[in-house]
Amino acid sequence: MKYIHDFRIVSNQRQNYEYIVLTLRAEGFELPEMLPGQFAEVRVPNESSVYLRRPLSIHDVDYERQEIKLLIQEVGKGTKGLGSLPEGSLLNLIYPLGKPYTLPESNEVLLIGGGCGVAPLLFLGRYLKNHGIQPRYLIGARNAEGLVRLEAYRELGEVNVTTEDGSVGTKGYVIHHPVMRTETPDFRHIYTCGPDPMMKVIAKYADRHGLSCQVSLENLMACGIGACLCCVTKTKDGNKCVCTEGPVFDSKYLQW
Amino acid sequence: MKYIHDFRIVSNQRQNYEYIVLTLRAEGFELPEMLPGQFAEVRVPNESSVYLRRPLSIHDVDYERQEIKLLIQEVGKGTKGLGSLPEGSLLNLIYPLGKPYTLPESNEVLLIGGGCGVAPLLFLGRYLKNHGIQPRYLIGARNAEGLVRLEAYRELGEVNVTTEDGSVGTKGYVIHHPVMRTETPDFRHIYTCGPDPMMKVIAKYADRHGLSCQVSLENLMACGIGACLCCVTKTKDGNKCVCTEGPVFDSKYLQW
Amino acid sequence: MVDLSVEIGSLKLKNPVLTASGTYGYGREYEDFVNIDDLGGIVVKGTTLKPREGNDYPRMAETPMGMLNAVGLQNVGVDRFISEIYPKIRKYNTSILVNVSGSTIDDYVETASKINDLDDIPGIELNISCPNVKEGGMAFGVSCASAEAVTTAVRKVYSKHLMVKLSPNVTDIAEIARSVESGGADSLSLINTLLGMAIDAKTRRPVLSTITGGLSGPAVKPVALRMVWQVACAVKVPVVGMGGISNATDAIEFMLAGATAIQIGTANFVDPQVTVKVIEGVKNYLEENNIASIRELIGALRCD
Amino acid sequence: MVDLSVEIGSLKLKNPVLTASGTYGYGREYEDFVNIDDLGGIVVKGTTLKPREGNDYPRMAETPMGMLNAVGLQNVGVDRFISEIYPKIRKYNTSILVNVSGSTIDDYVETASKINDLDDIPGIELNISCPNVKEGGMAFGVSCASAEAVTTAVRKVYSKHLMVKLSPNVTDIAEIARSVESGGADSLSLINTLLGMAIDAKTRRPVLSTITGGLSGPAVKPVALRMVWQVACAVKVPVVGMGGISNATDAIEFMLAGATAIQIGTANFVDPQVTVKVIEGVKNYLEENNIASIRELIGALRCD
Ligand SMILES: Cc1cc2nc3c(=O)[nH]c(=O)nc-3n(C[C@H](O)[C@H](O)[C@H](O)COP(=O)(O)OP(=O)(O)OC[C@H]3O[C@@H](n4cnc5c(N)ncnc54)[C@H](O)[C@@H]3O)c2cc1C
Ligand SMILES: Cc1cc2nc3c(=O)[nH]c(=O)nc-3n(C[C@H](O)[C@H](O)[C@H](O)COP(=O)(O)OP(=O)(O)OC[C@H]3O[C@@H](n4cnc5c(N)ncnc54)[C@H](O)[C@@H]3O)c2cc1C
Ligand SMILES: Cc1cc2nc3c(=O)[nH]c(=O)nc-3n(C[C@H](O)[C@H](O)[C@H](O)COP(=O)(O)O)c2cc1C
Ligand SMILES: Cc1cc2nc3c(=O)[nH]c(=O)nc-3n(C[C@H](O)[C@H](O)[C@H](O)COP(=O)(O)O)c2cc1C
Ligand code: FES
Ligand code: FES
Repeated sequence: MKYIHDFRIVSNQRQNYEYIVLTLRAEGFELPEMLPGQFAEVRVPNESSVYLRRPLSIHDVDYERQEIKLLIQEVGKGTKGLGSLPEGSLLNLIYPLGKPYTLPESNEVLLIGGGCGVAPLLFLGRYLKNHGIQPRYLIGARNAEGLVRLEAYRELGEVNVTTEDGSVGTKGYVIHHPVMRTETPDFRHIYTCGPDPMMKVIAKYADRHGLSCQVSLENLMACGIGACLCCVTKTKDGNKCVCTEGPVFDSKYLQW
Repeated sequence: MKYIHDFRIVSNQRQNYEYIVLTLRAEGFELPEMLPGQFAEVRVPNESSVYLRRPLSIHDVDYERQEIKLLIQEVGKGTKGLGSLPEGSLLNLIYPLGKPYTLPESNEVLLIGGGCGVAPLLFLGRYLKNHGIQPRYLIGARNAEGLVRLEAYRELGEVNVTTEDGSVGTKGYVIHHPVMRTETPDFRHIYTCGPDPMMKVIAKYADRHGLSCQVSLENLMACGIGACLCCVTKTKDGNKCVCTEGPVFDSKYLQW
Repeated sequence: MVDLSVEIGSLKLKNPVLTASGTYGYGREYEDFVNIDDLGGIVVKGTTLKPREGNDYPRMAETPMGMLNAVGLQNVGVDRFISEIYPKIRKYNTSILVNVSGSTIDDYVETASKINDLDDIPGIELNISCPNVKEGGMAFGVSCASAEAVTTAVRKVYSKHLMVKLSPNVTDIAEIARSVESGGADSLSLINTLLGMAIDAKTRRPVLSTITGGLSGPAVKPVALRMVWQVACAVKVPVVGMGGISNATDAIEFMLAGATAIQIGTANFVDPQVTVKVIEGVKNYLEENNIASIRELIGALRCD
Repeated sequence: MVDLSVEIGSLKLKNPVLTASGTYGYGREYEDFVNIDDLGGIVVKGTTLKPREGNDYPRMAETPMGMLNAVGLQNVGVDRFISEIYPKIRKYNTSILVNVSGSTIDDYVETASKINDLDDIPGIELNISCPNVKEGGMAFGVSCASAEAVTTAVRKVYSKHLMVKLSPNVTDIAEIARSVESGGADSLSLINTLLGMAIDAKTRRPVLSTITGGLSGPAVKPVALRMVWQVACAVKVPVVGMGGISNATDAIEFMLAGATAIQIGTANFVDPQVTVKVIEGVKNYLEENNIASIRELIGALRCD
């Protein structure tokens, strides 16, 4: 079941020059069940020439406080509009959308995030932990400042980082990190979200080592609910909508 | 000389269910000379599908505090957008535009406003007073609640009112007020702004009694500076732009 | 109680609000948000004789108050529509029209005749105006002769309500409309998307895989309204208007311009409940203006 | 220093940013906001043989991210342009083009030949695409034969730069472009406004006195960009692009699509300084991307 609800923005916290976290509270309705990897289609209020909704992952869920969080990278008009919203105002969401990440068959997992792709991995880590699986993170960014919300991820498990300029952690991309440079990886399941080129390299790595790999795509979307057919990706069964058949796919199923 | 400036909104005061007053402060620049009847083209920030600027009269000017006021009736998207602006934000104006009301040849004046047409008459009253002319007002509205800022007008001179429902003052339209029902009016000059039908009746009245009559038109405008030719009214010399040849016209010059 | 029902020729609708093809899937995509039975009707996805994979990704670009799409008629084909989808949607208590597309006249004819047999499909919308497929579609819609030819051919095999959807990418839409009317159309719908383009200045590439695509949304409304008015003045058959309709006022404007019913497309993406809000808003407008039946609005524009 | 200069045939511009006819008056209206000499050029108001009063009020309607206008070529006529206006604007150190309109070929020819004598007017823009006057204008622009005929006739009497402005209200703009090129145009500019309409649901009347009007502004940008791309692919003469340009990115997109220069129209109403901001923005783009000359952008769209 999908819902359309107005949430109250209870906080809008700037993380760095381009990331913000919105905390949204359910008022007058109950949060439905959501799963990690699912997303919301968010209506940007009051922004001229932002016409369509913007898809954003569920970054975190707190059923007790009836709150969800969105982690947003300001890349264009829509996300900047969201970044400038005052606390107390309302935000309209269609959610929860898409197919979630699924539980692994065994316990050794690595969650790899790049850029705003880290967003769904916090909720995923919490979910895994609740199911007795210890999440381990590998997070890549351009530089130290680009690494956001690390404390939150660290609360859930070990966090390894890479930065392109080497200012923190291993210098380079996530695939240059020691955990991925061994021929005998100590994890069996990869969950990843980030730029396509990064995920493609990771998917190849997973293939080579016989690991399962769930990737979450960020295709351009108009409706988010399977009605417009704009968000397709090539799969073994032809074009499939990322918004309904994904955003999470088994990397082996994709032909990207 | 016309200017384009960002003003600081120092207050946004609601008058009633559909009128607000914005007080705008010049920061980092000096207010130029403005005259009553002139207007500004105001850019509505952040409102989707409000594309063009909106023309609004200079309601009041305070050179000492470097502030101007706009009195705004919320009739559509643009004016409602202005009504919801938070104090402290910026507002972009092109101003001062158009030809102002001019001083009368003798001292007996009546300023007649209807609806949002009362806006320019406050500044006009102050201007007349500064020139030793005592303004007298006749203001019409639908009902008591529709009469806004009366205290401000009363500070300048006598205020007569009419309401369509008779809840305050004379029942009916401005032309039904006793000051206009006599065959020997005790004023020689009419200044008016309001709906065209009201002003046409007033202009006829002025004609009949040999009074001078300056009307301020509120035609639809795109540019406000004489470039688009969208705002024309018919005059003795053919179509003339209200934004540059007006908005104030001698009623005898118009062929409306 | 105001009367919202309208008749598009033989097609009786409980209200004039339909959904536009390609923007509402098969209706089921919106079931969580709307009671589909409340709608005047739904026009399902563009359906072709053979299944189509559609165009490559990227297929969309946002534009000022609108969007470009280049879906390219991805659909399962008419046979799987009949065997898999029709059984699931025929239960809706609303009028379901199938949008029929093709590359050749034979394609159109064969697809239409298969749909003719479906009891719960009271009509088709012949899409002679899709700008997003190379081999045809729009080509039929941009010349009077071909527009009339495809209409005539389908008319021969299709006995129920035949609506023909016109392309706005033409010099004189009234002329095309008259040809399609002569070809035997029961009604005309318009507009399909305007051919447009988007470029990414950063990569210096077209945004869409197909370079050009179809523009829809509020941006096109003034053009759509003008064309509906021109066509309604030019033909006797009923006209169904669309293009940027996002609220009840928009819908009323199209009806005043001469539309008997309207379709809502892109606005569904922004607000999946827009259709029922429009129905509600139109009802309020009639009540406030003391108009007993929505049919009084059709073509009621005062131009004196 | 990056090089912003471009050449539209014989016309040398210091930068590719011109202002669009009918939106910039005679330049003087913007003198308080912009140093006119900073512009690549200005295209002054549509000028006709005889003075014109234009259409009745109301002449405009706002639409989603755009506007409709129905000014109807109000202007003082070419003689008063020459005697009263030209002396005041010839001093500008920028290229001044006169937009020439007419109802008959003779009108166009006579007006153009009068302007041919003005030393400080290096070119005209032949407006065969105005949708707002009944007796002609657009009619010339919507058929290949008449578009070519008026171009050929004016070419005979006009020896300087002859730019012809195309109508977007056609089925195949590339075809019209080729005809006008054959007729002897030195360059093509596009697009003029799209024919549209607005209705006031409250009064149930058209908003414009002329019922229909011309749509401009960001809403039309995707259509304009597509047409510029199509025309630039179809002809050898330079193309000047316009339609909704509001910032430097828009301008760059039009140049990538094949425009040698661009015009800014409606956006001037929203921000009277938009022209100089676009010039500045384009300069920054070149610097950031290490491009020495703006001419490298013309038609540089990568479609592989
Ligand atoms: C399922 C899903 C989940 C997502 N989750 C998050 C999230 O949790 N946090 C987050 O910050 N972002 C997320 N994104 C990406 C986010 O939707 C886009 O960044 C956003 O829509 C951009 O809107 P804008 O108006 O700011 O940018 P625009 O002004 O629309 O575009 C700015 C630039 O970004 C590019 N761009 C826009 N959208 C995308 C996209 N979807 N993929 C790649 N490039 C794009 C444009 O081409 C353009 O170059 C997600 C996307 C999807 C599909
Ligand atoms: C020189 C001048 C001075 C003005 N001064 C003031 C002022 O001081 N205070 C004030 O409140 N208003 C003033 N107005 C009117 C004001 O500009 C309009 O009310 C405003 O532009 C409406 O914008 P909107 O987006 O709210 O309404 P829209 O959504 O654009 O329109 C709402 C409704 O109002 C009608 N409308 C819009 N603009 C006008 C107009 N100019 N004349 C008549 N009907 C219109 C529309 O047709 C529509 O029916 C002035 C107008 C002019 C030309
Ligand atoms: C994503 C998308 C897909 C579309 N697919 C079709 C289609 O398959 N067949 C068709 O006739 N029209 C199709 N259209 C056009 C719409 O039905 C409609 O004519 C157009 O979008 C204008 O209406 P709107 O502005 O309300 O969206 C599509 C439009 C969009 C946005
Ligand atoms: C108010 C107005 C008046 C116009 N007058 C003319 C004109 O006289 N001659 C002409 O060729 N184009 C005229 N145009 C069209 C513009 O020059 C331009 O082609 C069109 O507006 C598209 O560009 P834009 O979206 O940047 O405005 C006019 C446009 C507007 C908005
Ligand atoms: S975004 Fe519309 S189908 Fe996926
Ligand atoms: S509003 Fe543009 S000329 Fe008056």
